[in-house]
Amino acid sequence: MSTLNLDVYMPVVILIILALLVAGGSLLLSKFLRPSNPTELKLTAYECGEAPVGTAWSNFNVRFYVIALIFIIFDVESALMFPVAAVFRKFMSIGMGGTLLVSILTFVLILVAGIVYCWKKGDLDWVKSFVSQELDKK
Amino acid sequence: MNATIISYLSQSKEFNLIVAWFSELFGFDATSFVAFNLFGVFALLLIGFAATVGGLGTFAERKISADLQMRQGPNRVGPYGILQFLADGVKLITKEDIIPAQVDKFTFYIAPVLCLVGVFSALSVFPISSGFILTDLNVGIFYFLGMTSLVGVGIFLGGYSSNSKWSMLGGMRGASQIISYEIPVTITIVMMVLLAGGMSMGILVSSQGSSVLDWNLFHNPFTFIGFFVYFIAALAETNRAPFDLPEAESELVSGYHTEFSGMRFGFFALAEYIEVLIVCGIATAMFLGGYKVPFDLGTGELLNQKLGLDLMLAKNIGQFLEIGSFLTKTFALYYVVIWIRWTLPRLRVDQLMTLCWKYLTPIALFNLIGCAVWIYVFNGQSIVQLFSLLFKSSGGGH
Amino acid sequence: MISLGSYLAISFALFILGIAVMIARKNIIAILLGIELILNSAALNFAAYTKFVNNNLDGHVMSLFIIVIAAAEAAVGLGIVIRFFQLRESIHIDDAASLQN
Amino acid sequence: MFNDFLFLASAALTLGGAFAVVWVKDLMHACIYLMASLFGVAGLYACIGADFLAATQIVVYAGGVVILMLFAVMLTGGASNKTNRYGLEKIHAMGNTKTKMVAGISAFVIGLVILKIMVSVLKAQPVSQVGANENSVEKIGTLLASDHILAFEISSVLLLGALIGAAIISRPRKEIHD
Repeated sequence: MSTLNLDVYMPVVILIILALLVAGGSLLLSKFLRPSNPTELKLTAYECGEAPVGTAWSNFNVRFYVIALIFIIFDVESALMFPVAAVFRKFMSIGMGGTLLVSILTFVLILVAGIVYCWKKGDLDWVKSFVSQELDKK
Repeated sequence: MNATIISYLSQSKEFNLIVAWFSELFGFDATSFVAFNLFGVFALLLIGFAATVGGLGTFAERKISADLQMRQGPNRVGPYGILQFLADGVKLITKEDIIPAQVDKFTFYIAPVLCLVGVFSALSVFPISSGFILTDLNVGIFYFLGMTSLVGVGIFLGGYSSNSKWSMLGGMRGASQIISYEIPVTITIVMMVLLAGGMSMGILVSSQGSSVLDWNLFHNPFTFIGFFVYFIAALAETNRAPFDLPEAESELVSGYHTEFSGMRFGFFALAEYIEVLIVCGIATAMFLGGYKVPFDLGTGELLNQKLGLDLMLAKNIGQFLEIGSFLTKTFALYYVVIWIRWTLPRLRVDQLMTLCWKYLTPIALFNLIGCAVWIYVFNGQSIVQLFSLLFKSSGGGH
Repeated sequence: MISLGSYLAISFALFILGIAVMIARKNIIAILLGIELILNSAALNFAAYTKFVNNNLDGHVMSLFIIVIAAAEAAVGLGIVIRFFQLRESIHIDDAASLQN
Repeated sequence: MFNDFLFLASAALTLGGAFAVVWVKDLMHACIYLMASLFGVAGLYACIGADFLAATQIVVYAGGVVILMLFAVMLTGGASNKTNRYGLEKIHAMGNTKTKMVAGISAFVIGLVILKIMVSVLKAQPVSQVGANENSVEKIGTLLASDHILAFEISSVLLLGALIGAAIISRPRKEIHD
């Protein structure tokens, strides 16, 4: 594999290593400079003076998950769209732009249908989902 | 070979001399070794530059907000208080690093570092000039998207790890806001890739001309809308006001970094300010002509022919002109970001989500479809070229 | 160093570790983590064979579709997990023993 | 030189992260180690010139799937997963002796298989040179737009089904609260 030149990935590796070095280095430097006298009160969670009750790791509303769900679907869609979009000009130069345009439009519109569905069902609006739950309860 | 800063430097004979010297010193081809060291040097330069800009960003933010609010702003440390950010850095380093008892240590340690890693590694495709881009990957803009999405993970973990109600709420808000606003950004970038016909920064920049009317911003109406979609969404992705819900000090004390103190908080802040710089730079590269300078001075041919300068010298001068042009546009956008922050009130959470899901995302999808149709119908010509053709034909008429 | 054998070995090890996660964990989300590892090992195989055996890039496209399917599977699977948790207040695999609640 | 370094680092990250996913007890940490492992896989893709696959791996997994996993962990009680009715801490990381035995036997068998394949394959000469320097994005795009166009469209249908199905499943309903 000597013919494979991976030097273009050097800056990525270097920058990641440098980020770790900067983080570790500055923390180490501040270790020598900063005071450290922790007290009982310092080590409690800040809740505006109240004593914290229980842990914060409780259940969250499922709306967050629906948002993340739509996000990942569109993320994957973009991962499929990028190479096709990159060759659109090339296909036009060889006279196949029409078919590629139709396929891209089909691909996008199918996913627009999913967004429209979630919109109609009220998954996209942040407050109304409460109301819809209440309506479901009745 | 992807264009890197090494492939630019290797045009000069000094580089080849250095390579030859090291080669005979080691006894094997030392190109990779020299490239590694040079990459390290320039990466250090870039990080230093970005960190300085981030520090000066805090100072500029205070000064500009002071101007907007008819205050003085910091004016004690150094001339016009310009050394304020150094004082802030010293303060952050010498501050006590409190790690509360209830935190999840592992995630508490790595959360700020994840933000730093994501932002710094995204710098490696930062197109400052045609020569001074660390590495111009084939998948440059896509790689940028992936690396900046690490910041969302870092913010979520920062909120989770500190096991405090404020932090947890801020972390969940921050993560959901970042991933929501990443969708318009991604779709707009797909549109620009469709327009430019490539994913590397070099192609994205070189797809537009040097004069203002040849920028992608004015290529067609969809790109004009797309610029604002991208700018708003990217602004929200960096958790800046008016989108700073995760650290809304009136609702959540300080959001996801409530429990972080000292340098760990400094990492979050530094990552945020550098990310603003990167976002402005990418917007410049995609829409505002990037590092293009008039008359293609960047290539250096013109200076070489007209003034008879040495080609390498002319190229270097062109590089500096390109850097100046790029940084000017970027800092103009940076000023706009700060200006927006101190002008607009903060959104509510439901307004935030409504803006993303019911306005920006449909507009971005519409832009994508419209831009594809435009490129197909008008064969990739910009609106300016179409008008010029129209006038030419009419002029030929009579 | 970078050879087909090493890639296949890494892919095998990844696959086995994914199986081990699925066996050892009693948490449904953790089992989904194991499934992700297994799918990654399969995609890695496709890419490695594209590099070392044949000349076209079909393997890359297959890996791309594997990544797509993995993402969709994670979305639906985690949705099921969350629904299950809403019903049973637990994400322990042994609670998912009955077909209807 | 640098190629070997990149390959070894990526392989170590991949396998170490995967092993940590097996080993650690906290689910949140397991998700983070999974992210590390997936980054290693991206590095392995980069080592064989599949730069677009590497970028896709980073975008889809580090940006998408891991966030989704973390959200799901939070939505199902967060760290209280460690202390729910069964409690993860009651389960040793590698399960009980039965699972240990299964894992050991399967590891042994697979080790033999790996050995066999290494011996047979290591001397096989590579045919193709899909370099990191040539543009694999255009090739993949051409393939997606010409040969695999049907799979390309059907994958969008798959994503639509996943979106609607998961949204229906995870939508809050009234019988939750009783």
